Amino acid sequence: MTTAEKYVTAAYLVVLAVVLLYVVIYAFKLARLEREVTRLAKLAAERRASGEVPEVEAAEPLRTAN
Amino acid sequence: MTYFGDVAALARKDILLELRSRDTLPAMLLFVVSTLVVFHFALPSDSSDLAAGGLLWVAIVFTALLGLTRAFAAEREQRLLEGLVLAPCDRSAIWLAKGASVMAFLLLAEAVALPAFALFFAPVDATLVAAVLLADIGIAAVGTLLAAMAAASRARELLLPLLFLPLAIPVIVGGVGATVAEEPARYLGFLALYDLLFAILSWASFEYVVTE
Amino acid sequence: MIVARGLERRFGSKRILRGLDLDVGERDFLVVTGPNGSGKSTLLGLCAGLLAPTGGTIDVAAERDEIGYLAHEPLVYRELTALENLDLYGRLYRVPERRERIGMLLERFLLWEARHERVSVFSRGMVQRLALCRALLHEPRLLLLDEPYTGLDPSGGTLLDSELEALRGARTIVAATHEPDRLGKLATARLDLARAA
Amino acid sequence: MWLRNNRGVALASTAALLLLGGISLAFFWVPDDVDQGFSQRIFYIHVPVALTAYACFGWGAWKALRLLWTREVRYDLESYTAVHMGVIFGILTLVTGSIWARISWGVWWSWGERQLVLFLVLFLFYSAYFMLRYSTEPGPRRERMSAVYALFGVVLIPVSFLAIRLAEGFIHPTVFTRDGPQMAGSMFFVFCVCLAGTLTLAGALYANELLGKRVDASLRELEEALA
Repeated sequence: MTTAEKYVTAAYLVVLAVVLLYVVIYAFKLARLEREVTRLAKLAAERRASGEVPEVEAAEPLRTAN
Repeated sequence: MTYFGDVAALARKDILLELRSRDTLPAMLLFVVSTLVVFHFALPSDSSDLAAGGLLWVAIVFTALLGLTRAFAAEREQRLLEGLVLAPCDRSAIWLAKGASVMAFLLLAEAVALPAFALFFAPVDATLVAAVLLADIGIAAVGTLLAAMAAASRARELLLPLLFLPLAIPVIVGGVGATVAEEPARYLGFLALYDLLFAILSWASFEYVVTE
Repeated sequence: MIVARGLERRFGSKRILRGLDLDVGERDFLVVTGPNGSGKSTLLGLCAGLLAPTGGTIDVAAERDEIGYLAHEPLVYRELTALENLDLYGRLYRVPERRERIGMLLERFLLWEARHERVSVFSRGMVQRLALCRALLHEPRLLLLDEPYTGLDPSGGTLLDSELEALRGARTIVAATHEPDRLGKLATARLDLARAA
Repeated sequence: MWLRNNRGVALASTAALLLLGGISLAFFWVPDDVDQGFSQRIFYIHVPVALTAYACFGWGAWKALRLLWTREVRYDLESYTAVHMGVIFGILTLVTGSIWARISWGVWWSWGERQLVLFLVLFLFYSAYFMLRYSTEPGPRRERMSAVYALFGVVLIPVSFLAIRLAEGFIHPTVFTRDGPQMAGSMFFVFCVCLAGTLTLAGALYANELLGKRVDASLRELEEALA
């Protein structure tokens, strides 16, 4: 491999690396979201067990949703 | 003409406040002269007048920044901006008045800085004065809008330079170009273009920054 | 005058108002009560147009120059005199016969003697009286008062009592207070945010 | 219908196909550039990435404009996400551009390279955008200030570009230009494939990131409803 070839390959690899880095960061984020969903699901289950039906405001549109 | 009546009333208030408290303008004057003196020691003795011309622009931009961080000081302390926003006048009048007072302070600072520059470093010609005037318009227009943004944030004084400096780079380019280039006309034209674009943009968007 | 449906306002993740329905008719006198943090000031800010709702709707049938807002802060410049402050706002609100109107208000609120003094040397009660002048300056159709008795001495309080008595029935007034006794006798409607929440 | 519900999947797979194809073509098919030889092949990643970054900033500004127009809150998140993607692609532009400068001129940084300098300015500008967001309370005021700042960005791009061109007049003359002979047809084709690839990649990342941010916000709502 010539020097030029090395550098060109490196440039393409950098792009790949950044995309992969993004995937890693996103994986962490997903893990966090998963933990929160589990926690909230547990909370909802406890509520139901204690007989208190949570007032889920289905009609209320989420501020960020489409 | 009520629009300009509002602007005049608001600008008069800013000048009056400065005359009473005297905390922005003296600071700007002292700062700009100190900066020039610091530059004398920062420049190696064999460096050209051109380098000094570049540093003059650095001094102007940072002095403007000093004035801009104080621009909404009176309004910020007691959420007075809300009082002005509630008034039935066009919100852009608040921007125009504040920009005019910022520019007035900046002009006064430069009225000291340019003779000092001529004394310490290199002669000042008409082109440089024209470039400074044009740059002031752009700096005051953009800076006032950003100062209003920074005043609404938690970081305040810290945030304004970060918001402002990337937008000031074209002003520096135009100013330094007009100072050192052989043909300054196109740099002056560029400064005028910058003023026009960003003044319109800031004028139109100020309302969104101060209201919800 | 004011119609709100499902009004909600949050600050960051903190929800201050939630699902509030409100109807304030022309010339009503609404007294809003509730503990600190229950959203009294937020509601007034929403009525004044300073804040935007983050949910629901609010319609206020008054232009900006028809609203007088006595905020938690006095909204006057400390380094200007009483006269200069009112003159500035008088110009911005395009008050007809500005000087006469300002003079009258300053006299009524016992500030005429101090008109050439800077607000920074005023006592708390004087500042509040000046803030009242500011809010009443343009004879607003809708008057929003946030804790109007704060800082007022007994004589200032009496002044405000008689002023409100006079305006009652002629203007729409929304007043927020955490001590409802004083305003209670004037009220034509009440809203308790502690219960509404 | 399937496409609408799985926009992210569709975008991601298209991006993968286009990029794989484009990169293979760039390495093994396209002929060497007459002047720059093999090293010119970096062009097929550097320039599409840069153009994609502009597209993201433009998209963010468009969403910002929509926010100011309609006051619809969802545009705030969309604008923010687009700028976020723009910054990622901007950093990639800086890195690949720096590598190109190293191959061509033996230095990692050249002030004579307009696009590189412009991206440095934009990087500073959009970093300040993030600072603005982080130091302001979430709410309508922040949404509007961010939108105004994002709009300033798209005006700053051409103005800065012009400024950088003008600055070359006095900072130092342009020695190197890449405006060589006209691109051959095959080169242009590969360039287009790569550009389509990076654009769809940005679209896929944008869709994903937006989805994540929305789920995050919805979870917070849910938490509040349950608490």
